[in-house]
Amino acid sequence: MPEIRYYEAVSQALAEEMTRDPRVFVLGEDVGLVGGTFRATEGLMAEFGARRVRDTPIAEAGIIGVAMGAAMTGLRPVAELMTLNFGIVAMDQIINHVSKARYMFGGQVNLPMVIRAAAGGGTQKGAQHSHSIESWFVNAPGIRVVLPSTPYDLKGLLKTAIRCEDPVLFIEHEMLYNTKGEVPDGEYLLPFGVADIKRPGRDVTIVAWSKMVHEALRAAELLAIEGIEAEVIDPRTLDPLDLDTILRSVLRTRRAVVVEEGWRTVGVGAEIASQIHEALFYELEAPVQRVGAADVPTPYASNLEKLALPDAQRIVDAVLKITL
Amino acid sequence: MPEIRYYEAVSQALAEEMTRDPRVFVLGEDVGLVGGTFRATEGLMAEFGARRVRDTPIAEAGIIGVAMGAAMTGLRPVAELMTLNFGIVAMDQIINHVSKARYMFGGQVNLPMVIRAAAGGGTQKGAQHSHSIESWFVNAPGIRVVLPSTPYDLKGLLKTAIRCEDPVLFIEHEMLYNTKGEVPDGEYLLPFGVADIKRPGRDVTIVAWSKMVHEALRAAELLAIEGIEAEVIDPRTLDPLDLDTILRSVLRTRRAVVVEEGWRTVGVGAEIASQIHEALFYELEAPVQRVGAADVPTPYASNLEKLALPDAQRIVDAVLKITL
Amino acid sequence: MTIAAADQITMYRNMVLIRRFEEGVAEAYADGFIGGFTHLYIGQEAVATGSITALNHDDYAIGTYRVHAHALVRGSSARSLMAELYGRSTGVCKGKGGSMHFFDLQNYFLGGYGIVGGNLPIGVGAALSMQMQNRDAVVMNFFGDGASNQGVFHEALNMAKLWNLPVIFVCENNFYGIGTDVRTSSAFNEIHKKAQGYGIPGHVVNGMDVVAVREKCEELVRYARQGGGPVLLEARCYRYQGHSMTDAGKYRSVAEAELWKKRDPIPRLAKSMLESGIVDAVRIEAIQAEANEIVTDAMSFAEASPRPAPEALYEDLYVEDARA
Amino acid sequence: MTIAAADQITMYRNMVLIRRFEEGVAEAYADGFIGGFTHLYIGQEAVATGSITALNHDDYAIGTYRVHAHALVRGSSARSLMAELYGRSTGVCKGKGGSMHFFDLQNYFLGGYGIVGGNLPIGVGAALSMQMQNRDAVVMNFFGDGASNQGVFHEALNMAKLWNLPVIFVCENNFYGIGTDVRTSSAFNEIHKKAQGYGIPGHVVNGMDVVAVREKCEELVRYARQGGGPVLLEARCYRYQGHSMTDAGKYRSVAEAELWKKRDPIPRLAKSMLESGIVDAVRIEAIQAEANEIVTDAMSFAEASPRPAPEALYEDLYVEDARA
Ligand SMILES: Cc1ncc(C[n+]2csc(CCOP(=O)(O)OP(=O)(O)O)c2C)c(N)n1
Ligand SMILES: Cc1ncc(C[n+]2csc(CCOP(=O)(O)OP(=O)(O)O)c2C)c(N)n1
Ligand SMILES: [Mg+2]
Ligand SMILES: [Mg+2]
Repeated sequence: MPEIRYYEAVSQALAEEMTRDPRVFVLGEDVGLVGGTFRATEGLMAEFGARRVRDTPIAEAGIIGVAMGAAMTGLRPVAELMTLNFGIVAMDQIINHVSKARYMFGGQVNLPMVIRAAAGGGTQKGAQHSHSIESWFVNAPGIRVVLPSTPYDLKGLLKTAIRCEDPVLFIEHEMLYNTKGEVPDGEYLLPFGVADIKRPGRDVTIVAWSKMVHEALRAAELLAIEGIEAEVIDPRTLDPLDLDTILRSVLRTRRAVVVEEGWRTVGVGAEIASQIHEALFYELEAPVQRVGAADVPTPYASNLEKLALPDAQRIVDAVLKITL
Repeated sequence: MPEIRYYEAVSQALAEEMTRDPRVFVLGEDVGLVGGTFRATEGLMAEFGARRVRDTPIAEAGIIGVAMGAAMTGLRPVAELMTLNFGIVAMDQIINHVSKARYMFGGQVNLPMVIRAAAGGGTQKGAQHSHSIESWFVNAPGIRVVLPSTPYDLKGLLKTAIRCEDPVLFIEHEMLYNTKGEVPDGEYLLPFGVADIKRPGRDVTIVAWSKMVHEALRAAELLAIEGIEAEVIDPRTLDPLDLDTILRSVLRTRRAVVVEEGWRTVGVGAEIASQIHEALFYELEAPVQRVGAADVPTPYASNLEKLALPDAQRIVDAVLKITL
Repeated sequence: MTIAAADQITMYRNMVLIRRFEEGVAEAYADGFIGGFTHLYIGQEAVATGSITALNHDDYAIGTYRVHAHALVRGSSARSLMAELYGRSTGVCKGKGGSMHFFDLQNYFLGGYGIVGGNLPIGVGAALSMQMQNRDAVVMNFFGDGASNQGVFHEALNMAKLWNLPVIFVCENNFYGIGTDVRTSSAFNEIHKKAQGYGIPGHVVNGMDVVAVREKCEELVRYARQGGGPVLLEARCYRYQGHSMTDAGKYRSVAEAELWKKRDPIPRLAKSMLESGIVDAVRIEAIQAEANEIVTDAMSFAEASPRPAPEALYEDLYVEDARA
Repeated sequence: MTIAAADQITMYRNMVLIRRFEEGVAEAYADGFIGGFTHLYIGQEAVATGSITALNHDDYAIGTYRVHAHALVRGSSARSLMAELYGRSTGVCKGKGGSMHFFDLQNYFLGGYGIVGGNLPIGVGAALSMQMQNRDAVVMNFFGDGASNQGVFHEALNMAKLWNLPVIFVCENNFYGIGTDVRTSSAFNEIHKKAQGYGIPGHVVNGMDVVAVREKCEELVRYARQGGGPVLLEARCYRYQGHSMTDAGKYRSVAEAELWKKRDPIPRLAKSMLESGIVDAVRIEAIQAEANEIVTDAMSFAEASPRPAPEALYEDLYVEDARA
């Protein structure tokens, strides 16, 4: 299988879906002429023209509202927020409009739209540009939340998102754009709500998504040296969440650690840990551990940022707490 | 002690603090001439004038930004969002500006500002007007989160909020504005980070805040009939959270239920339940139960809304699950 | 007078029906059949009537939380709307939306939205959709004087003009945003002139004269449909009732209200039609009787209709097959 | 020529220092001493210099993420700024802010903000604060051409005019928002005219001519200080570098860039000062040498400075005694 980069998986998925379905179009800041701040829409304007690859003003609330109006009237927009940090400006349009419309209108209308956004920290972008806030969108019902960790997952999930009749928030990690991975030549789709076991193991279950999957895999290698075999589960979509796969794994390992890059307090990890405790309280050998970012705005200084964000070592420590 | 209403506790606290400190001022939509949609600022404009009780355009992001600029330069604004539903429009100013400024500027500046907002459902206000989204603000560090359940707590906590050197999100429940409670004549302050045991009990610990405190108390009465004595703890502030009081109680009761009006998935309940599991896993008789809203936008129809939002009966059921 | 006799009669029918409908709503609200926030349109009938009747059936209209009239003129049945207000399964949104969230795709009504200004970019998106699909439909995008101060107003107008979209922005200037006078909320309070800042032609019309509104809107709809791009119309009008059922409207003087009531659009049109011999007194009475019957029937239909089934709570959130 | 010789020399010093500072930053970034998003100001020196030197020491300035120059002209030491960029504890924000978040209260610089448009309402709030405290200070509020399409721009200008606040809005129109040409982003792309929509006087100046900028700003500052209310100045300029260190700027033609570089503000001022005999060639060289020394010293100071201590991670978030 050919190896491609994470950002290339985005443009491949977009190009394939735009070719297949004339209703699909892309809009956002610098998605056209520039080809995307992270090169994710490179070449699309040349191939599909400025109408279907539309550069917009810097007006995120407007961008999301426009996408919603288009989705309600026959098109299938893919709106790019450049980064999720800027999606906070559009929070009202996403949560109070896009996520609620179908339900509050009694199911009369579908909103087949995708909101793509880069997220995450780790490269000293500072307090305002390092958010991992998937927890807010998982909290609010009405929008699917997808966080691919590899080029393969990204392409298959993005194509599914574009064909999905419901709104999807598709969160890409800024530090993964240049990572490479094998992707089959032919077309393929990956389902929502199906977790992927990125590494099998019998001693402890590590649940992680997006960039943290790679930290978890690194941690698993370190643990293997200690003779601890960790199973790494990547839910890939947090809404819907494949709880079954997680619970089946924990039922075997009887120990679990949930890892996220976002703030630990009221993170998605708290939800998954609670679900595990509720379902398997009497089977667990120890309480589920949570690893997440320090509860402070992300500091700029490289040494402080490293302390703020979770990494393989922090995951190892959490695992050792419940395995020794 | 005289009885006053919850909304009167707001105006009393504001009037006292505005009299005490000329730097305190109020701004927001219809806070002046109208005296507040929920009567919470009634009489203030007459007493303090239109400069210190300022009616604003309908522009929440602008209102919060203006308050922040004033707070950084010598004033102590109390900005009213009318309801927290509209605060979502100002999410970027609250989370990316107000909550981050002090930290990212290296502690050079304090932001002594209060953001008051009504929240909650229960009166058929429909999908866009019934939010309980304190979880987002507890997730994001940098802003205190206060949710008073009684006129007494409200007055004492609001005065503390106004004197606090850090930004405070002060969430009032729409259905509590007309509830009455005893409030001492003289001045008093209530500290942040100190939970209040609203009802002592030995068999199970119920953690609830805002309107849910009253549902929990009702549930406790129903349970008492069954011979189950529930302890009802109201943290009153979710940031800072008084975990000690909660853990001390659970250490005695060995059973806990966390109740919130917001969506159950990734709610604050998930955080508190996780903290209890992590601290007292081996002392617990059963997994901590979570009661929250159904994971759907709040429906308008009264019978559906009743099904969507938690109530005393749902709390009783949760308690019985772990006590029988 | 360029409006055909038949059209004038239709408009009269609509205005009388709106007035009766809203009176019925007030009654039902007082009797406890209707809950939540309910915003009446009495006094503004000429605006929705004169503007929406200038549209083709497959043109779109989108509005705010004050849209009972707009849905009626679009063609939604009084039964389906009243049942919605009663929170019944026979409602236009199955009882899930309520007063603020009417929506009727069959009649090309893209809904009512409760967040001030929130509908504006959505309407622009629908117009973009018409342009991209080469459909010659236009979008009528309603908002209030207060909404013109929200950020999304700015973003929506800019995008509409940038992309030369077929949108008619209709500002229903009733001079108040709840209790806030337009002079208190807009630095530039001649709202039609705000359009200049975007290079969009702005017009103003007497919103108490349905024929004038209709004539102006036919002109503007033609202009937008022929590719002229967006236009903005400020219709000056007055709401006789409080902002919502719970607002006494004390902030407005009796004299001011009386002055406007003298300009009531309904008798005004009746008078001119009688004078020009388009109708006789008998016909006028017949139309009023007809409206009475429609509303009485709608109210008994609503009262007799079943409430949504409990299962409805979780229906309509996502399109089923979205789960993989 | 109304600008005193001494002031011209000061401005020349500032511009040369800014240019050298930014060149030093580019070097240090290439050498890996600086990370994150770093936006250079080369080419735009005349704007920050001509405008900020027209302020009194206790007037406020507030800006965007492109504010190295603004902080320097306000009086922050090159050492404290370079150390901030190096992420050291001796930085102006203790290394926690980084390039986008300079802040220096002692020099009345209210900070750099990374969310486009985010600073605008905050600056308006500072101006409201000056007015309410009867201080005669003004606020200079910087933003870019792209930012003028954000919703908060609209909200901020409206409030500034409504309340007649002493704000000078300075738009640094460099004709691009990242790769998006102002014609692609603004329907109405003569930005100074956007002020008309709020009844605010709009001015335009050649942003490559520091003397012209200074003269215009002295006039506007006087106007605002004397109670004239808000004003907007569009300064037309050009950034020579890419949008940030990671942007090659391919979207702009070489010819365009060359044209602008011919208008470079630094040689332009040198020439006019030499002609008018304000300085001689020796002095010019001395100033450049001085700037070199300052920047070289700042870089070695920064490199020699310690990184923040690990404890700093949790410091500066809240004022301690806030926890009651
Ligand atoms: C973003 C937002 N802020 C505040 C409110 C509360 N609110 C509801 S209607 C309204 C007044 C709107 O006035 P206007 O736009 O003139 O419309 P009108 O009610 O006069 O028809 C306000 C402030 C809201 N619904 N949304
Ligand atoms: C709300 C928001 N959207 C998008 C971005 C990403 N972004 C950073 S700078 C920029 C361009 C801003 O252009 P302009 O206002 O002209 O300022 P300039 O960079 O030219 O100085 C964009 C889109 C952001 N930081 N904030
Ligand atoms: Mg109005
Ligand atoms: Mg620019």
